[in-house]
Amino acid sequence: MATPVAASGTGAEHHELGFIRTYIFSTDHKMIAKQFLVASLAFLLLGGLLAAVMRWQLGFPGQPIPFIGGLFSETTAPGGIILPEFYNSLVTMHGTFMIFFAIMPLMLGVWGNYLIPLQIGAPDMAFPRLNTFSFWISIPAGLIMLAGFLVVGGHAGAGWTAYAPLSADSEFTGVYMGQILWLVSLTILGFSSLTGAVNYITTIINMRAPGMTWFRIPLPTWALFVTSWLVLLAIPILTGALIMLLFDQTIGTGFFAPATGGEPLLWQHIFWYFGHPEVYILILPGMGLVSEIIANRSRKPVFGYHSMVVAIISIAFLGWIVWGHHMFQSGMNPMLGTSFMISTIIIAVPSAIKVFNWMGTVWRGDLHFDVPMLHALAFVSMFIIGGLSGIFMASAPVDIPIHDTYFIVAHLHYVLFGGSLFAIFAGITYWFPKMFGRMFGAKLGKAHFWLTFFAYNLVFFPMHSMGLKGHIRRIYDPSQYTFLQSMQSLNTLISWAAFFLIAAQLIFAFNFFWSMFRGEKAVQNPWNSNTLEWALAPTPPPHGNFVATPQVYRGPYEYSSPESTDDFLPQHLPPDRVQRPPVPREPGSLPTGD
Amino acid sequence: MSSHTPAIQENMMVHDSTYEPGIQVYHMKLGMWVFLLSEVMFFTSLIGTYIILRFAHPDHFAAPGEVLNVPLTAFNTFFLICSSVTMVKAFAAIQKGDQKGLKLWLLATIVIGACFVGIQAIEYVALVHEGFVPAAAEYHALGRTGVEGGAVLGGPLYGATFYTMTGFHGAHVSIGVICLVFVLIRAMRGHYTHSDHRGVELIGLYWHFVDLVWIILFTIVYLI
Amino acid sequence: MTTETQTHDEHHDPPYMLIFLVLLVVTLAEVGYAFLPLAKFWLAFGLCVMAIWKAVLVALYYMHLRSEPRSLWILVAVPMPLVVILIAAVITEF
Amino acid sequence: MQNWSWLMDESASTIGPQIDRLYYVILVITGIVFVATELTLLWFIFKYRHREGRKAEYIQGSAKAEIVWTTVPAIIVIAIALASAGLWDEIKDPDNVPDNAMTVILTAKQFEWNLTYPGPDDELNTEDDFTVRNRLDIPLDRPTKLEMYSEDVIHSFYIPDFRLKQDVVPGMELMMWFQPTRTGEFPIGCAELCGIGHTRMRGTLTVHTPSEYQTWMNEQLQAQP
Ligand code: HEA
Ligand code: HEA
Ligand code: CUA
Ligand SMILES: [Cu+2]
Repeated sequence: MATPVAASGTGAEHHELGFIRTYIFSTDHKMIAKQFLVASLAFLLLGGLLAAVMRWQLGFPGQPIPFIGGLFSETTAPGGIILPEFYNSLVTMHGTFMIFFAIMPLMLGVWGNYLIPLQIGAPDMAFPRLNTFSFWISIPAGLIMLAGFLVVGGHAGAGWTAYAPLSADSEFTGVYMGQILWLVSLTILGFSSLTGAVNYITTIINMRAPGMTWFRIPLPTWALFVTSWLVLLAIPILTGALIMLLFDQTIGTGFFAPATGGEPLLWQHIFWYFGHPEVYILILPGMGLVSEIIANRSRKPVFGYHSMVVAIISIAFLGWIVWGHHMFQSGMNPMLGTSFMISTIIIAVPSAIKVFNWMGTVWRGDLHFDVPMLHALAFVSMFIIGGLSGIFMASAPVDIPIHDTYFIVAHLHYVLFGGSLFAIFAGITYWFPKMFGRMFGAKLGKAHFWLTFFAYNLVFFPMHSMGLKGHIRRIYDPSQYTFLQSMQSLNTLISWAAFFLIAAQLIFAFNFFWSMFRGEKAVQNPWNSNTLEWALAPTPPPHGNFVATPQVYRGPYEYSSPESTDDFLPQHLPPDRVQRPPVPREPGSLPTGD
Repeated sequence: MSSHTPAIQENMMVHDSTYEPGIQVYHMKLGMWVFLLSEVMFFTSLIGTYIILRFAHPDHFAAPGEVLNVPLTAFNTFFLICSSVTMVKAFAAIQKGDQKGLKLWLLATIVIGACFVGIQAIEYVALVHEGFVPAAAEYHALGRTGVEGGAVLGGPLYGATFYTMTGFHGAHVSIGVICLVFVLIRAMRGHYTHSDHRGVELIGLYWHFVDLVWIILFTIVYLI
Repeated sequence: MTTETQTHDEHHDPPYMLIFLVLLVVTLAEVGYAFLPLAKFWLAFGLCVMAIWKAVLVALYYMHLRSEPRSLWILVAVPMPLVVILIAAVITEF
Repeated sequence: MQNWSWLMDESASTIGPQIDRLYYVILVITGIVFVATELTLLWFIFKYRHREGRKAEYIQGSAKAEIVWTTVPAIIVIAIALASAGLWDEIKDPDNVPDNAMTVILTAKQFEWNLTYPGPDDELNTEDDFTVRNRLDIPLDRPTKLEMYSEDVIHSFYIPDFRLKQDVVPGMELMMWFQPTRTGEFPIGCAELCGIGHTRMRGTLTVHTPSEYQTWMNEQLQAQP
């Protein structure tokens, strides 16, 4: 390394570590990634179960929850019949757990930690101990959030967006402790994300192996780099807002309380100034993973690698100037609304580049439909739906009737489940062999994919239509509205599909653990990949990742290159060791290395 | 590996371009800068709130000097600026390998920094005594209903924003003082040398950043 | 400040004491300026200019940004537009 | 679900058809994009699936293609944005409120809508004002303008059949106006989560013929304490 480097932390430590240092307070980025994986999958499951309870109420309003109904307390669901305040907590906590405790750590905590050092050829993160801190601080945050279910007054029930003044004064909801725990938990969780982001950015900037130029970085790492910037700059905004809201709740500062001059819209502005970058935090790493998987499983270079990078950066930048599209009907200045509308709609352009480049990658490829590839292709097709529904809402006049209806719920699940979660499934099944040394069971994997894909569309596609017809979101009992009663059978159908969907996830859970212990042993590079983590690092990679510092010679997506007889050309393979095809090509027509 | 490589060069096409360095600073320093950028955003949310609320409700805020004690705080600002220069002197000292200078200047920084926090505490106590409180509820409990009435000018938003902003700044200073104490202890153990003094540089960056925030805060909170 | 621009020798300290003096003088100037009988706008404008000047001096000299590589400058510049965007957009609301 | 349709029911306000038209324009555009991209994707998936002896072509990209699929969507979305901006201004511009509009004051609170009518003299803040709860009754021949206030938290006044919705924010005075196009009863909902009773914060909008409206008003005046 040309730069002076801290002696502690960057060099690989090769001595034996005890159980605690290996599995609990490990500083190895790969172990931390696995810890994040297990913790956030647990929260994902919890979020799914909360959705199940919610769907019960929506599909069968007022009927007692079967089987487990008796387990609920008097203040939540006496006799299994859900109370409205409990329903509000369910919606809030479903959104909160899914966004902050499941998808965000799955994207950043898991893939940021696991992939970045391996893909850039570094032995570990720049700050391994900070990394340990990043994981372990998220655990108390999670516990505090869970504790909210037990306190008097119930858990926070103001939605994951916690609009003030509803969230700012217990007088309006009867929830005091729950809301405070919600605020404290997210404040603490912010430190986890923040330290992670500092680590990822420093690592990517300063610790790339020789030859790993910016435009030879694999796209997952590029996406994680840009995402880390979003985290770095968006999370503190949220932290500031949370703290002010906490002061409003506890000592009555009144920032957002109109009674004393505060401004409710200010909360919305600050929240969404964080919130919209946040939704891109939730999808950009997924786009990176999907690019990698599609290129590999099509045995073709990523179509337009450079424009993919440019698109990631422009989505991230545009993401900062569109937050007002969540506030078109909020009473915001309509002129401001117009400018937000225009910037929002323009985001479709870099998104279009991404979508078409994925299709370009598949075009004339040699497609292998392994489990990760299925999920990746599902990601592309579902993101198109979710993105296109975004265009309706981005048009402020059309947003008037559909704002705060199930149309929004449909949109957000298409981008978050169809987008982020499918990308995560793709990532888990793709890197599983690297992480655990065993293949992810393909049969069950495919079964899980197809069941999920169909059930998921059955659950969320009809919601577009319900929203158009005025089905308001966050309502506890749609059957109380006469005009929604005609939709009740559709609601019931959706609920059945949702139960089925959640049950299908058990296949995944089973397969996950079964493959971990019983799966077929993986070879070093089962996907014939070019990137360093597969082509060079052993499976599973040891502490310190690489035996020696890798030297990188070319871009990550040299699949089916005419330069080589193999259909892949690892990044670290010196040019003189490439198996060249017998027929020399005329000079000048040689494709360049990136 | 050469000891000095030119800054980032885009040699994407060459197959064996050897090494593209990152930013030519060590990890901790880069990490500290990156972290400070997030601090910028944190203070943006607090200061931004203040600016916006003040713009929306000018009647809640008083003219400079009417409520806040400008001379006292100007003096305190002087203190903080002094602590910045002592900090930078400490760094300059160790760059030259001057251990004694390092320790003395660090000690001076700690003392001045602690004084800043102390004076801020005195200021808070005095202000609260005058009825300038952070919470609207207490504000009303003091029997002041409107914007004009009572001993203190301004409305509840004034106190709320004031204490939140300056309070978080003060917390940052306090954390800085604690870290400086650790750096001083390490300095006394001879941990830093003229060639490796990263700890001093890092705490210096943080300290100057906190100073920088104060420069902004002092102007927009006390003077505008 | 301009006298400094030419020094390339890394072993020379930046003019720490000079900056210190400037900071003090500008602070005093600010306190004086704040009580001048000027229009509110000009008061705010002048004070902001002075504050930003001081902040920039601290960043450049005390935080040594001046002698850091260009890429670090770019990095540090990233959040600045975002700060302006947030405040400028929201302020039009009220 | 006999008369189920996937699309919106027919609108009942003057603004409704315009919003619907824009909606359908976007639906057609996105529909075409959707069908084209998904079908192409499926076709590629089928055509380029792995078979013995197949080798992927080594294609890095194509600047020409990328320029095309950047500019074409850019033009389309900017057209959508401009069309939307025009309609948005028309809806939101306070100058567009017709002069003969009847002003009604809406005060939202957990969990009810209170509507204060100007009464026979058509002036608010006079003796003959009257207030009703959770129902808005308006004549067919006249536009109505709502002045909207909230007493506690944010609510959102939503009339699906009119394609209208406006958050009601405490501490702010907001406005919304509409002109019905047919008589009938239409549901009103609260679209912003406002607490335990969010679900039951409902109301009914009744559009009367002018004479019926007079009758209704007289009834209300008599019922007032
Ligand atoms: C991963 C998360 C994610 C992503 C990626 C997006 C992407 C987008 N979102 Fe979404 N959004 C959410 C998560 C996300 N959103 C969530 C969680 C909410 C609800 C929050 C709440 O209230 O609880 C929300 C709400 C939301 C709203 C507020 C609605 C309301 O409350 O009234 C709006 C309004 O404009 C919007 C717009 C968009 C747009 C324009 C995009 C664009 O980025 C999409 C761009 C993509 C495409 C357009 C498809 C691909 C392009 C092509 C195939 C090219 C051709 C296309 C054309 C020619 C049109 N979103
Ligand atoms: C990524 C985010 C995410 C995900 C995956 C989901 C998944 C689901 N959501 Fe969620 N939802 C949100 C984010 C998400 N949701 C948000 C942000 C809101 C808005 C909240 C608000 O209004 O404040 C919302 C609101 C929301 C509503 C609207 C409620 C209302 O407005 O009243 C509904 C209603 O049907 C719903 C249903 C569902 C269902 C049935 C699922 C199902 O898909 C669930 C399926 C189950 C799983 C995904 C679990 C899978 C578990 C595993 C795979 C783990 C395996 C375990 C191991 C290996 C250990 N959601
Ligand atoms: Cu009022 Cu919801
Ligand atoms: Cu958004």
